Amino acid sequence: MADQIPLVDYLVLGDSPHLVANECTNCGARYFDRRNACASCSGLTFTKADIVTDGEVRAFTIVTPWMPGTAPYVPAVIDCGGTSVRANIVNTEPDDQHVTLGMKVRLTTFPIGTDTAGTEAVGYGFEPAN
Amino acid sequence: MADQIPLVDYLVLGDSPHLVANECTNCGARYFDRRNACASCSGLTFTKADIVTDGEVRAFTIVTPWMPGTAPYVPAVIDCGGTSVRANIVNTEPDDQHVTLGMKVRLTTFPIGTDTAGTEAVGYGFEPAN
Amino acid sequence: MANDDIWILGINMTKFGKHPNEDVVDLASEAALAALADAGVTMADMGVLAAGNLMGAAAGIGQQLQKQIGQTGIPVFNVANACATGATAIRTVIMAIKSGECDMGLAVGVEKLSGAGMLGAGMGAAASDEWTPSGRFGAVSGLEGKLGTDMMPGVFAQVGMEYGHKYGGTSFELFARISAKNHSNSTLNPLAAIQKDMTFEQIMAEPMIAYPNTRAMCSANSDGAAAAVLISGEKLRTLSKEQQRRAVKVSASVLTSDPYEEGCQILPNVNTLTRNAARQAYELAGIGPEDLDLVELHDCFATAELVHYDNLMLCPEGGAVDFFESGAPFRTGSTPVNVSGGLESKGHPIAATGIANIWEICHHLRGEAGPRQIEGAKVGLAHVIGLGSACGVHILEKSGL
Amino acid sequence: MANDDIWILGINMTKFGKHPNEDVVDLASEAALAALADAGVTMADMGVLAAGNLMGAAAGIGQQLQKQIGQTGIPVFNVANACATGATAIRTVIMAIKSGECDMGLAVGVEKLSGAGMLGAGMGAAASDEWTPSGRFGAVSGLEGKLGTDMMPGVFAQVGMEYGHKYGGTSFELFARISAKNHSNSTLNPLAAIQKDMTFEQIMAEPMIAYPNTRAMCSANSDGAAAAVLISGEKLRTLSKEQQRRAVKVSASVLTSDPYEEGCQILPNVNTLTRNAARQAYELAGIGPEDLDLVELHDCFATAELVHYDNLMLCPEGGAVDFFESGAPFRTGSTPVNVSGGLESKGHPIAATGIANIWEICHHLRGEAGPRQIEGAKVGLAHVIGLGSACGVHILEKSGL
Ligand SMILES: [Zn+2]
Ligand SMILES: [Zn+2]
Repeated sequence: MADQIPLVDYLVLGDSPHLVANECTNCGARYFDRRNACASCSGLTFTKADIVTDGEVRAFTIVTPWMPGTAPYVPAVIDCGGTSVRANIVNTEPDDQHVTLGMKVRLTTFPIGTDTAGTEAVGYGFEPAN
Repeated sequence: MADQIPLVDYLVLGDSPHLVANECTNCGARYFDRRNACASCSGLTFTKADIVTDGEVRAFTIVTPWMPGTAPYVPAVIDCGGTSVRANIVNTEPDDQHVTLGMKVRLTTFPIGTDTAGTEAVGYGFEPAN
Repeated sequence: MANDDIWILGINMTKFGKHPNEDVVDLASEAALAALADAGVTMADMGVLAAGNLMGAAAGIGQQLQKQIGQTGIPVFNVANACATGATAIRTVIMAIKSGECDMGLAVGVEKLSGAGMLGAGMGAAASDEWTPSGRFGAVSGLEGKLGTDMMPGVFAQVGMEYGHKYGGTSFELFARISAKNHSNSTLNPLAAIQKDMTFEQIMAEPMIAYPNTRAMCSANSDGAAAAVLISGEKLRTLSKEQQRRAVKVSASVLTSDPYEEGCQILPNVNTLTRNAARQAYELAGIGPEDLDLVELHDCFATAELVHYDNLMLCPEGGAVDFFESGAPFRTGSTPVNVSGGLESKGHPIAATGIANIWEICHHLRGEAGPRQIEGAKVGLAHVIGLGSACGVHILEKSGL
Repeated sequence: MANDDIWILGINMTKFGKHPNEDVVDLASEAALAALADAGVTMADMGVLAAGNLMGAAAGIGQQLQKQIGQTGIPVFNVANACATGATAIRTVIMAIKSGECDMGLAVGVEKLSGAGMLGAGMGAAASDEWTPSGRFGAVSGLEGKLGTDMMPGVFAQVGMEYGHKYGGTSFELFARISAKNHSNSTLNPLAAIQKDMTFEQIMAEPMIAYPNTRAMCSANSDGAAAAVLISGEKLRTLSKEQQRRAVKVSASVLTSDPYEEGCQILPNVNTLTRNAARQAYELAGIGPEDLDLVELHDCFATAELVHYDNLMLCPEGGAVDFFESGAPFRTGSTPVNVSGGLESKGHPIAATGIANIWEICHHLRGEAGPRQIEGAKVGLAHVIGLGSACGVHILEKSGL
């Protein structure tokens, strides 16, 4: 099996792929990016917090790309146990019959390409849980 | 002879090449660009004013281009009868022996290239008057 | 010496739309000279200039403009706040006057966008030969389309969907009907980029950009400029009766940014900063939403208009759908919203938008809005929001002088 | 309610130079958090944020910074004024305080430039297949190098040459000796990008960029950030004795643009707007140039330093060469100029520069400048100029509290 690298550094691969956030030790605010301080309380220390992989769709859209022949994609905000996560809804038809507000979803990962060194980049999305 | 086009629209070609300014009819301020109003008095009307072709160097520099093998050039401010003009000093060596503050110069024109339609673009500079 | 009493003495917007033969300085000059003429003053009277041009934010549009219409040596502030740039220019001039540094100033916003494609519709970074994590997410690839979207149409679509999820009652058709209201209003505005009436069925049949917003439900990229002359009340009272009569009182001028809330760095929260700005503005002006005779709000997308009914407290919390269904935001309703046609039809030359919406309100308060006049308008509110985020709210009142 | 009494409560600059592993937000965060710590306050105390990042002027550096160090919902002004951007951020915060809108605010300037090449060293437009006049000069080709130069090195070279033509006494060697003074000063400044002492002969032997400025006589492109916390005097008096003692009084804060004069659209006139700013600043502060214990002026090129001796009225009109020859602007002289090393050695991260020069002055007025301390410094002046043009002058005084 090829070497793998996550699309973003807050995606942990392996047997139980999941997301990990930087959690402010003072106020508990969670962030997925590299931090200088806390936007909520200006705190300077963070711990790592695993994010649950089950969630609920709080908002979504279906983007029709400008390039003809490119498939629509479904950006969404997923509520994962109280932490908002951003991702596409995948593994279902990109229409408002198959994607609905409040639907239950779960994290899934998938390859997004392989570089010249043979390393496979792996992204994540959320798929219907039922 | 090929068709000619001036490098800038305020350069008048022909038998007596010269520059022409937009002169504010209210305060006499002169500009070489397309105007919306007068920067000096906010006046809205302009007439054309021919600029004398003899002048004196008020400031200059000698720019060494970054690209190796490109010749230095000599940007200068020329006082043409009280109107400041911007151009390179040409037809002399680009060094501080040959170009000096206060030196007398006169307008000269020269081709800068020919396009695919055969039209020759003509630029201007100032050369030593003596 | 502070001047808490601020007025708009003159204001102007150019026609929005395509201006292929004018550059940004031409457009800014046109609006600025017309605003000065409208005010009956000149550049020589200005004590400060604040200007914005988002696409050329580093290029000093203020000084470029001075070099065309009057280099008087006054302080120039070039400002940028995304779609709230014009409102920020006005705020800056107001602060200069309030701080006692001058008694009159000029605010200008200008943009050239026609042909620029959908706002924010950029593609991600090109793939490199070897995956290399970079940036704050350690991303090995551009994330657009792979992990949601940063493009405006998708962001504001989700903003509307999130409201629907929270309070219910939304649908594709509802958003199309909001858009139809604005397109209908635009037929009365000769300065709008698009003046075409469209039914909600026609709007729904337009190409989908980001569900539930079709092309007709997105703000139209346009060229345009707008400018305003601000003045202290003390100085205004030394001018002619006619100038005093046409002046419009700035009862509140507020700028906010988005405070931290859970999820705000996942999907921009355009709600709380708007609500905060509105609350501050109502308090400063000493009026309530029920006193407003008209509102221009930032309908960059049809989905945005809905949430801002609520954010500006034009309805009870959660009541935006009912507010729309009641007919309140129509021209004939109790709180006409976007009688100009809104960004969806009037156009959205980014940095001009935050002054143009104030121009629309002034036009009505002065009784000069012609066929689209809201009769007897005495108080109006102009709202603008730029992602990032910045929200500007101005409450304006008819002169009693 | 106006506060005419404004103080700097805390201020910081990062090391200038190469920061390959930090992005602009990292640098801005470092300076902002350190300025807040220096002030003994937090983001929660700030009532306004003004920020500048010229290379990313449209991207909203203010909000990007908030999202890292504190989203408190306060108004954010993203400003741009070329090399005067940092000073404009400070001026904006001061106006917000003076206008009574808040009692404390944060100003931040940041830039990443290392490896960017010589500032403004752009090439003209590419030649098209057929000559097509375009732009305000109807030019059929890029004009750089064909009709003079718009690049900073050439522009400021001419500025110095023009002064020489008008008053005499200048030479290549003179400008190199001015530069040598600053490079010598930089050896005492650990935050300078370049801390290398250089003789004027060494400086003259460096590659010529634009006669008479060699590479060592040009400002060094650098990465860096600087930030300041401003406060009203009324609020300051409620804080601790230590905070009051270390606070620095802003006796004057002035921003000007270039007024029209013959030739000003041919070669930027950097003189009159600086003179105007200085005159206003001296009047506001109630002091004269002879009262200054040190000056940080905008030596973007060695030629610029000479003319600003005159523009800031440190010498009689036309007397800049004599002023330099007298030794006055050396560390040991009567009016030390650029004891930080100046832009030629300290570095010039554009939007940070207009705050970093104020930091240098504050450092001395607080008696915290270590080995490069100007003993007993009580009053200083910080000057910055951006082409376009904008000039910022701040006069600062040691706290008497
Ligand atoms: Zn926290
Ligand atoms: Zn004139």
